[in-house]
Amino acid sequence: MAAKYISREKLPEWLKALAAERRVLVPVEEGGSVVFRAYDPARAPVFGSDATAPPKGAVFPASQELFSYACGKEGEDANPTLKLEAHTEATPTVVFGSKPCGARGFLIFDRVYMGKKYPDPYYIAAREATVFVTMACDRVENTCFCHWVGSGPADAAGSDLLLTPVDGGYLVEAVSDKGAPFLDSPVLADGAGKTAEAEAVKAKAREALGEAPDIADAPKALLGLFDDLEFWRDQSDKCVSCGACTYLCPTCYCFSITDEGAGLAGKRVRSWDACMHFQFTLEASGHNPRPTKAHRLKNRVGHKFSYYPTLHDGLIACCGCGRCVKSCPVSVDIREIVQNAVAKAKA
Amino acid sequence: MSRLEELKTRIREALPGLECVIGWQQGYDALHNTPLFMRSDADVDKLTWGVLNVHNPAVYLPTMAGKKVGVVVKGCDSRSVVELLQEKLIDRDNVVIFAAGCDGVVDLTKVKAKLAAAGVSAGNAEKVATDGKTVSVTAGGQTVAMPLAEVCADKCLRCQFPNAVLADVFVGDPAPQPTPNPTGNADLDALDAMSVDDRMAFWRYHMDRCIRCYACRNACPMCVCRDHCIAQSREPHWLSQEDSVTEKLMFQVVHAMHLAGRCTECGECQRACPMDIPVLALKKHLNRTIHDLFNYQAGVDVAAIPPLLQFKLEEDNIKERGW
Amino acid sequence: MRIGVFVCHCGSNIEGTVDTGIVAKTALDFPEVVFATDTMYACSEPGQDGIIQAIKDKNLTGVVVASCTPRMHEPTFRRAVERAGLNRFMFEMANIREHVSWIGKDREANTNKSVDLVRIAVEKLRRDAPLIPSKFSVNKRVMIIGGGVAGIQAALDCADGGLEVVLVERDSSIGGKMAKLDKTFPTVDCSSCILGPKMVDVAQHPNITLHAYSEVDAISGYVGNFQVQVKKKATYVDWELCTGCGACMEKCPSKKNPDVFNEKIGPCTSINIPFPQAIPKKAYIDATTCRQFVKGKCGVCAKVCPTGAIRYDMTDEIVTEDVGAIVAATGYDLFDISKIAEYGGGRYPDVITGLQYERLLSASGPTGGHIKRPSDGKEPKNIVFIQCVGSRDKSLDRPYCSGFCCMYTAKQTILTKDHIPDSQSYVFYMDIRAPGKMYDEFTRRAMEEYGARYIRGRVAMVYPKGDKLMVRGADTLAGTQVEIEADLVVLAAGAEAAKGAPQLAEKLRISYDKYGFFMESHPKLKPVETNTAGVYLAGSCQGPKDIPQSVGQGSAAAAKVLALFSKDMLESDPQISRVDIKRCVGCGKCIMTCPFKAIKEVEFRGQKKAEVIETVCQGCGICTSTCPQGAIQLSHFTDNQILAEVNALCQS
Amino acid sequence: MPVLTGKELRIVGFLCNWCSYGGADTAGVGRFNQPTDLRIIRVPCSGRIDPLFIAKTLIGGADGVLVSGCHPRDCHYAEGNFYARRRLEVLKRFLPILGIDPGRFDYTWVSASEGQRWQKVVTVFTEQIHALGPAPRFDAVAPELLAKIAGAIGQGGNRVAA
Repeated sequence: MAAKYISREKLPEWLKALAAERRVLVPVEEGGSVVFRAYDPARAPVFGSDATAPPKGAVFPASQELFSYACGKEGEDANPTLKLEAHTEATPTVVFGSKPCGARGFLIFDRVYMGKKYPDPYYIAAREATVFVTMACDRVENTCFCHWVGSGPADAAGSDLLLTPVDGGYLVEAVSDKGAPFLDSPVLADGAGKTAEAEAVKAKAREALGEAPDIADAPKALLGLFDDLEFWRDQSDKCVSCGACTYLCPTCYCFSITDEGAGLAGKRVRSWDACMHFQFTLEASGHNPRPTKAHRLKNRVGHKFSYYPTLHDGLIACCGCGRCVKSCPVSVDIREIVQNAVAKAKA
Repeated sequence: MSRLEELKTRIREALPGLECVIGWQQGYDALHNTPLFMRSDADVDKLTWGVLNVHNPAVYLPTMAGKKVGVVVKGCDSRSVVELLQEKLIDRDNVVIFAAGCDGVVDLTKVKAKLAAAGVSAGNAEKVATDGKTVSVTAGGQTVAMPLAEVCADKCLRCQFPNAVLADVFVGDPAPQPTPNPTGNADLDALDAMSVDDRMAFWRYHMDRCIRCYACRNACPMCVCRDHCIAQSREPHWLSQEDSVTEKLMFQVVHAMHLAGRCTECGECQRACPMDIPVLALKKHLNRTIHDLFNYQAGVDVAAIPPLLQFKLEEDNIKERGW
Repeated sequence: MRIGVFVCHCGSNIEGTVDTGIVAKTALDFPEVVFATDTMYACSEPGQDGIIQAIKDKNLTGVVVASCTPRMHEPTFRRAVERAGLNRFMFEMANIREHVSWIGKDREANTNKSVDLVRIAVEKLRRDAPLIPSKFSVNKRVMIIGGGVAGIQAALDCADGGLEVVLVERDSSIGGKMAKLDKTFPTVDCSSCILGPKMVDVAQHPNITLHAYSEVDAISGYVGNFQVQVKKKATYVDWELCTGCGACMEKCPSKKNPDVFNEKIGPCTSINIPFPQAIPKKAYIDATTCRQFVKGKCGVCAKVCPTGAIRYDMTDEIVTEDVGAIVAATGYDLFDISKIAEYGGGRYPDVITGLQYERLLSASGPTGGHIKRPSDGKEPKNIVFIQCVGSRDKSLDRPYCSGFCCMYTAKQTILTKDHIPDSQSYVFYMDIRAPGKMYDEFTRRAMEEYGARYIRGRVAMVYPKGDKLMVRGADTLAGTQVEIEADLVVLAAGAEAAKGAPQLAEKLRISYDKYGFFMESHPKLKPVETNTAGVYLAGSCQGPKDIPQSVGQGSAAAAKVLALFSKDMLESDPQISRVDIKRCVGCGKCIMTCPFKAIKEVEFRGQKKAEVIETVCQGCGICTSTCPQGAIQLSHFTDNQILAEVNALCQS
Repeated sequence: MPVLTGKELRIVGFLCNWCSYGGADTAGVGRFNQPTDLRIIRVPCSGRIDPLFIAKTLIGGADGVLVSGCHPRDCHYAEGNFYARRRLEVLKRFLPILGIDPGRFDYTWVSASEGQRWQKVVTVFTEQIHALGPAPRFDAVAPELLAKIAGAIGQGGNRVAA
């Protein structure tokens, strides 16, 4: 399909048109952070650098009411009637202006929640209702490592439309069937003349990342270090066990479920969970199979670079966005840990 | 010998008797230092001392209880150590405190803003140079020089203790006492100037983006409940896991109230926040209250009792309202 | 859970302004409520039977009664649900009478509010757990602290009841203030004649161990099992050998020391037996005046003592006494009259306290029972008594009435007339407080038969004029100023808490008021109990009292101890704090703030943890609000219960 | 039907069992008329009242919170109200920085015999809350106010513009 072009000046018009029909989430600045919020013409989106928080919540909200319940009571009847109402409906949404890594994260989700074995209706509904209009990176940061995990600054995997910054505006390409109809928008101009420039931008960004180290042995290396607690102690010494890395990770999909009741009514809530928290594996007995942060960090790195890829055709459960590195209060660097593991296995 | 070299020497001497010594080293790029756990002489070589040592290493001490460890501290960090000792959360015999005079550390948020204003992305930092007065950051081939006073942490602007209040090994000359700079309190001043309703809107605005990662809590050296925090328990069940502003704000109230009279204003809660939420203002406000009411400041006296764990029969500054 | 709700009409007390039928019907909509009804009088026998029947018929596992205040009938209903086979803690009350029906007439608002109160009671009950008291044994020994008349009475009653008694007295002899009195009102019988036999009984009773010249140093433990460290102060005389012969006192060269027993109006020797009837009648040396100690040489008493009892090298000794109950009977001290400069107390030797006057009246006193004024030994003719010196005076922070001064002043005017028939007594008073049996008649007799002149008004000042004292004051009844030329001025100094009372209270873990008097558990219904189980009060340590009241309290406290000890095992109140050992981080903040020392640090698998001492915990919950991670929870008032109540009120 | 719409506001009381709850009883026994808004939660001691209960209640939607305990030195547990006094005072001074009017929370001391004082306290406090009106809620801040605050905070300025 032919590529289109939109100038920076026209962008608000397109966003307004999109927002007229569905929820449009764009990155905006909020108190020094960049977060995805519903498009408001009065608030200029921030497309330059990657958002502080990825658009994970668009499909997988930080907390989500799975269903609500209400007990009816009839006099002295000890067995009240129970009314359940599930909330699987999803809001049609366009996530506009995420970096490719943010959208790519959902590929890792999809294999878990859209598999045959345990399809997750909530996720599926939201995923299907969401279109990702991503923006290829024209520059990279010290924390970027998408090229380590088989991705890149213009990775279209997981996206529906891909925008590439070019002089004066963006080249707009449809990169999925879901994205194609959006090219019909009258706001978009023909982009044929801009494709070469766009390719150059992509190439330049890719080049800026440099060479990725060879981490092909990571799955085996990490598994081999499973019982090497001293190694994990050294890697995790500085970790403070917060959930910043997991909650900001576009690929972390773990959740917890709690019931919140008040009187005769209540709801079941699914909320993000973080494997870095002590409570993640805390059992009712008080026993915890991952009692220390070393155990937990081992799991996080191991899961992303070993256990998950082993189960899922080698797909690394990491999109290389670098948020876990950048937002970590103590700069724990997952790249360093993976490399240390590979090196240790070699030695 | 520079402070750093002397520190390294003294740490190397002490290391054989210690599980480890906690300090700082350069992190993933020139702008980011990261905590360092020194267990060997090679580790000690990595130690840094300077404006990028933003973290408070005292946070690790309670988790290492029972082991004899060393910790390198700035003046502010030492107050956390004092507070931990005071609350018997660590054992004096099990901690060796290494310190040197501190000339201040940067607030990376301010540095990033300066860089952004110069059209430079902090994400491309290549080199950082300091001369005590100026911080020069080179990123993307460009060098931006910024006065330390303009990019240092707020706490440094109001620093009372540039030299550790408690140290076993203090190297070099003590740092001079900086002149307090009122802009170090700009956050609280701004809140003070708001109406009550505006403050509610302020917190509603900021807490909305909280991701409940609890970095504020886990980076706090005084948050010793850690794994047993009431924010994540059902018994007791103070908070639900819902992503609502009230739950998120309530946690900040929990954190602040649990710190009342214990907080040394090290600022780690706010520094750690990946979403840049100005949560320190709440603790600053409480500290001011604690000071007004009880003429007390945390983290300066190992023998003191936190004011909310004691009382006076007649309180000097609490007046009951009339009806 | 299967909850039953019973909404009481209380006749028309509640039903008058609350639609109890609607409250009951609405309660049926609350979670886990399977039965709800309104009832005429829930507390009556049929009412209680109705609850018991419903528990059985409906298989209820928890009960809410909405009626009066739980401070009234909670125990009643708890017993009722217990009779029906439930744990008595599976019960909650909603106070819809005192807090609803009696304070407003808006039936709609009251009904609505009652529903809310039932709602929170249900939410709390849903989170209640059965609590089971544990049993522990009782050490049937009792310690009485203070050997005044109240303590003596308590000691004798306990001892007669078969208990082992340990009596601790700060001074070298028991007897307290009463031993210093000449006569007692309103019967005017000799104080030492009626007290003496009781003191002798104490000395001779096989069940009583007396530690005189001793003080309580530290107290640990709990009801049934206290450990008390008693400091036996050095007397420098071996009391095993001392026979009380008094030879040492005769020869002691240091004779001019103020005699504390005589309220410092007479001298005494450094080695001293305070008064002839002292129990134990043993000598002790005041090391602050004794030449052997002050100058390092003397040794006269050691030379003259026929039994060789003098021990200059004696030191304080700590003995530990294990007891099951403690009675505090530490009495009172007198207001320092020198604090009122205008009366001249402390400046003019002939301005004295009423107790000093008692010593002047007493045959065993420094003047041998002849009234001689301190300055020149002359017999006074005009004697002015000033009432309420350090009592009923807000400006001195002594707003309370000392109670017994009106009466002893009346007695002293009568005795004065008896001693010096041509004397004239004047009494400046505010009001006459004479509410006891035969008391008012007694004061009238002082005025009418003995001619004491009572002047209602305050004295402005006392000043010397020659060898007289001019007393200038107001006669508010006559509306005039009066000035009286007095030979002696007797101040009715008010009663104050005994010195060291607050410190002792802290050791006993009992409360005391701002004046230092110990707090009883309830001012009307628990006058001799304290809020620390196993600690009782007798006499003026609780507040100023006269002799009959003190004796009555001594007996009352003894009765309480005997009742406590009538069981071999005690049950602890299970409504106490409990530690979730998994959550506890061992920071010890609960230990710091517990007012009862009821939490101790223990080692558990190498980690520090808090542990509640069940029998000591009083259930205040300070620990629960202190523990940041909620690891210590007060049963029946857990965080989750209070949060559930809050949520029920906020979310509904 | 929690509070009567238009008539009552949501006022929650935390009272110690021994003094203030008894004082409220005494007020009832004396038939001292009081506004009906207040709902009392009984706790053993004012020292049991974690200030966080009050914060939770106010953030949770109550319009006012009243705490009452024994007068200083009269605590049934000797020291509970002394701790409470410090903690409650700290909380009271903390509330305004959160955006909660400090007038929505008060604490006081009422003994079991002070029925009249209790009546006065409840009446004055209820009037005070009615004067303040229904409490604004964090989860319902007016969009205009939010926009005003967002504007005042401005852009963080630490990102490189596109």
